[in-house]
Amino acid sequence: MSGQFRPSRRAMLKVGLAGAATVASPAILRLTAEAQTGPIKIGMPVALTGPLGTVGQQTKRGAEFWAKLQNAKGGILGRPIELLIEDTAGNPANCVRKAQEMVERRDCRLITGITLSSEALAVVPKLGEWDSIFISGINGDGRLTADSFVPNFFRANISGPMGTRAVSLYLRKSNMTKFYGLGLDYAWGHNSIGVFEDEVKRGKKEFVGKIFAPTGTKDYSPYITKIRQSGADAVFLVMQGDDNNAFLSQAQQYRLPEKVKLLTEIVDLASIRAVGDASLGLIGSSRYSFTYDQPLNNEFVAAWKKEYGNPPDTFEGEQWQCMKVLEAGIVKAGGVEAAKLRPALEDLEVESVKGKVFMRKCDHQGVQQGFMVEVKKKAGFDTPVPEVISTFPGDQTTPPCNAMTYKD
Amino acid sequence: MSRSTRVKTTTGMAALVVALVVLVLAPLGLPPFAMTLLTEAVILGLFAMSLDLMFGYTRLVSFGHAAAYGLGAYACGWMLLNTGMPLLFAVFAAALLTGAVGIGVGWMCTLATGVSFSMLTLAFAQLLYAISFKWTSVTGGSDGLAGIPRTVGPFGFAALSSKAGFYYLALACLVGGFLVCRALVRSPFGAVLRGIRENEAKTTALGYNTRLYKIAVVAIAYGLGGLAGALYAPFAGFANTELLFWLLSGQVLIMVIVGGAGTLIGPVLGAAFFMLMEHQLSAWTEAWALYFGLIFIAFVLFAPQGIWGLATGLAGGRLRSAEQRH
Amino acid sequence: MALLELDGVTRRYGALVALDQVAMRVEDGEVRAVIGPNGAGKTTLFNVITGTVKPSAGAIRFAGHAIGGLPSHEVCRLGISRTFQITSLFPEMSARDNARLSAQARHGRRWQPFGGAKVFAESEALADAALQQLGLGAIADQPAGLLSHGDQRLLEVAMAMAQQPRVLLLDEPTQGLSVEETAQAVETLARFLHASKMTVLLVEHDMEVVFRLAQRITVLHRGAVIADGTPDEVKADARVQDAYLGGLE
Amino acid sequence: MSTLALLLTQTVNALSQSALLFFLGVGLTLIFGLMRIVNFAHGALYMLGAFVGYSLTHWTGNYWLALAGAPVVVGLFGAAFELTILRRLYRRDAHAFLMVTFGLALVVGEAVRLTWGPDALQVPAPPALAGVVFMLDEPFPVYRLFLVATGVVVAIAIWQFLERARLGLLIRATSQNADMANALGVDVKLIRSCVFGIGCGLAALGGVLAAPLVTASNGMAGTVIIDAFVIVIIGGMGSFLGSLIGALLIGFVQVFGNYYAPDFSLAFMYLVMLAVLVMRPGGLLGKEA
Repeated sequence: MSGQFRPSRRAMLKVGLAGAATVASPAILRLTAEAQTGPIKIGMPVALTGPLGTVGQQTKRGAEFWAKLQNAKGGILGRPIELLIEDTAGNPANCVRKAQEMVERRDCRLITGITLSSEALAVVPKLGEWDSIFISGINGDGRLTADSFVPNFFRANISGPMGTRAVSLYLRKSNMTKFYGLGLDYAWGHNSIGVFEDEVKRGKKEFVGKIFAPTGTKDYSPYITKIRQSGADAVFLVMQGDDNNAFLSQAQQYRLPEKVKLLTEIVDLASIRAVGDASLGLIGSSRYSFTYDQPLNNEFVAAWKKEYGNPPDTFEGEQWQCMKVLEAGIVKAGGVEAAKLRPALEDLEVESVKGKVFMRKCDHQGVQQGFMVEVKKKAGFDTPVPEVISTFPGDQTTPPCNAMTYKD
Repeated sequence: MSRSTRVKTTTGMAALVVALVVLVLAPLGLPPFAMTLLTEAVILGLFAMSLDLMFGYTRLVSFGHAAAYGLGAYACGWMLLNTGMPLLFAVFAAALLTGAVGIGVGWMCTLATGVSFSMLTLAFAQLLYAISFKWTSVTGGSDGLAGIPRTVGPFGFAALSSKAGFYYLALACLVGGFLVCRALVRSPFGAVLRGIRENEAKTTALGYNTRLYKIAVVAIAYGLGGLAGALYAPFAGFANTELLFWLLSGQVLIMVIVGGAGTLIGPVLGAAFFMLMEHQLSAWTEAWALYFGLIFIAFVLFAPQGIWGLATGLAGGRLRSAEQRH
Repeated sequence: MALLELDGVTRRYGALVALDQVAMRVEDGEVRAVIGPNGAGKTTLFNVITGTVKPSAGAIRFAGHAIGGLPSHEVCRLGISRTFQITSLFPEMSARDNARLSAQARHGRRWQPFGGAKVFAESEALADAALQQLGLGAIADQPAGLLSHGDQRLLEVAMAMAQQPRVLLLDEPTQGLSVEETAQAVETLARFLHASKMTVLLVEHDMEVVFRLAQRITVLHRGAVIADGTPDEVKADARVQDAYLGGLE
Repeated sequence: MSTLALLLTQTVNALSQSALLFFLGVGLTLIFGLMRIVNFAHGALYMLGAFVGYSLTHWTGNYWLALAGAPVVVGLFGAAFELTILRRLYRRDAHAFLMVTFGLALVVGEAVRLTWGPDALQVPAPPALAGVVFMLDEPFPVYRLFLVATGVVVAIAIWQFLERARLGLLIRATSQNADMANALGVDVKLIRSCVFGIGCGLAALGGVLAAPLVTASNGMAGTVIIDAFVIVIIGGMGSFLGSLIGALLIGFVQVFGNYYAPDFSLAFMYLVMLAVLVMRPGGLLGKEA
């Protein structure tokens, strides 16, 4: 990771408390002059370790693969791309500090790849002061394009409400009538379960109960029992990481899927690998899957396999799409300064691995297709894979501007 | 007082004054991000110093000191977001509130001693954590409070909202906190705390109501820890549940031990060391936690008195060799 | 009126009666020894007087105050100071700081959270005086934990004395000392007691020490007082001999 | 589902959770009883157990070998750590242990991530235990019954070991008074290495047994370390029986609490601990602290 910065960073450390101030100042001047012509710096304060380390590692690879290919083509606007990737361990305090360092010390005005919603929400209010653009590749929290929206924020990925919406649109066509909701006990879980409950009721079906589990829950049997008792046809899950794996494993051990269909807001390859056959039959919205049959995706998956040996994972694809949107924006703007890049990204349309992505101006949400997948066994793969069973056009899955709920 | 201790004290004072001058002049020369780091180090330093009163001077090992930091941060953040109170007022009000809560916590936790005391402090901190998670209307739940402003207020304290101004506010709190703590540990009250640290049963037998002293020191440590938290909220612009989590409680204990418990200055250095190490190591390698862990183990084995012990050991060594030359 | 007066003091631990209707009067200026075989309740008696243990029944009066059941720090502040059977000091503090902390306990400023050398002047004077009285002036600056065992025992007495108590409770002051150390310590104590006219309640195993220091002796056996008198009276008491011999069987 | 079936299945389930908690708690309490060390690395060693179990399952293709092997591997690692590092610290302040075990937790956690990668790994229950039994017509996983049985067997084994075996007697004697034991010719150093190793091995046993329920993941350590502390404190630090009672109490409180009042699930455990400590500051079976 960017070895050329080590000397001055070490100097920093020495300066830190001793106050030998002058050492670092010339570096700052030099960096500012470079901003117009030097490499395009993209800052990524990512949770590479900690509970969501898996997700952060995927975003990192997605961005790195893009930067590698792009630099092989001569960068953007003739300027090489430099990724500044640092670990936040999923702690908002670290994330803000790292982002601030990227902005203040390394004169980087582009941020992406932040992992947790709580990290993103802590960074967003500072974007104006920093004169920086933050383009989200994976953050699902609906608030980022609603209550907490700021002009320098863009979202290239599918948000939580959009994923939930795809599930509920799919369910309108199904003959299941009674639903239960199980979400992780934090903002994302509450928001998505809220949207789902609302959708179910508007679809004239029955919502029989919901429950929220704290992250780090080890035993899901009380919840599994409640779901079974509710008599629901299906349970909608808003879970991820270790919690998702624990729930899916234990649900299978209790034979829950034989009685109750499992639906999920997000189908993730890492989870499928971790729980194996316990994921079979899971139906859910997909943020990204290598199985999408889109021309650009087939090309991307082939290139990825050549590089890494495996097909790309959920957040690798999501982050890749984000980088492609960013790339188009920079080319259109002719630079990375917020004042130029913001209007360039607004109403930008990009052809991507998921089809067309349209960055609408009103709340900077990327309008894109919603995919429903089912986890199945497939010849040639050791673990089950998600297969697309339905798609919904972006104008149906994207909420009204600056909103998190739907009207129809 | 022997000659060499007097020499040592004078050198110590001189070193402190030099350090203070350097810290006061720092904003003139340091680039913006160095100021950001320095401000955070100062705030964390105050936090670690507050724990040192309990841990280093009274041997009250708290596993839940994050409660003070998080409570101060949430209280200050809430006031700044919802009441339009000026920054200074919100910061000190939050510190006072935390200190008041500290009286209750102290009363409860001092029912037990030893490891049970530690676990009660942990229980209390985790309950606050649970509350911060669940009381969404006030705390913002898992998202926390974001976009906390540095409201200037009517009395022309506008300078405080700037980068350097806020740094001076934090530095003033640290220096003020240090002077308060130093006076405290050198006072009759402090002598009793040391008594409790070395032999609580004897202290009671001498006629001290040790439990009241312990409650008092918990409340003071909470107040100062709350002050640090109250500074952090407007510094970082957010307050969230991580600030109340047990991991931070563990980390601040380590800061105190790495710096040198029972020295006040040591924990401040320990906090700066911890924060800068984590920041830099994680920039260089993903496996930073591995090196971090090894550093702690090395400290225990090779520098049992912590950073302060190393520093004073070096200074003492120079003094001794200087004396030998004379 | 006696300075310290116990009346029907009883302490039960479940079925075990550690103190059984103990009555005794200690006059001002008297040096009183409490003796008895192991398990006679001597240390329990001290614990009950000093408030470490609450009496199950009975009354304790000290200089007109009813002190039975008061918390120990309050008892101490009324003017009863004690030493422990097992040395209990602040090992990392200097001998002077040990005594100073002790003196400070009776000081109005013991809660004062600021002020350095000046506020300590008064306590320090008391501490130094007490150290001198017990012949510890020369080692005042040494950490208590590094003193010889004999000096540590004397330091405990000095700490108690620094509080200027009206009654001093000494729990086996020569416990754990060698014969030589004991002889030295006893001489120092005897000189000091003679000079200070202090009221003392002394628990001691070593009869030589008891006869050297005490003017009157109370004998406890199985929690009850079985004899009370001058050393000669006690020596002659048949029940005492029985209790001690019985205890040896 | 009838109320009876609900109570029955949840009770058995609570017992299975208590068993897992007990493996963690009893190791922690043995170590504390003997060495006065609060082992912050206990959660990391539990996680290490799960990952070692994963690898052993894959190499040997046999879950039972993994179940037996992982505790041994981790136990030896623990004993080695005691021999090389902790041994130098017994004369030092308690906070030396606090920091050194905190450091160990970081090192083990990161070593696991570097060795096995950041993703969670599947450790399926062996085929013989993968099915369900019907309890009053409700399906119940056989694996959880197996956990209950293992818990009972291990608890009895440890109890008998401490009561009957020579090493157990020596451990109890050394816990009560190390100096006296030393004077009587007990090799206290060896006892300490053994106990630290046994404690770590028990944590690893918990990790392997938990892996089929929660997968082997990097996040495992953080979620159990506090539970383990709470159990040991509720039961009384250093008390074997106390850790058993603490594990049962917390197991039942978590399972029934999460069923009947899921909104308070974050707080239950701490409220129980506060209540116990306010009434008995040394824990249920601890000495008055």
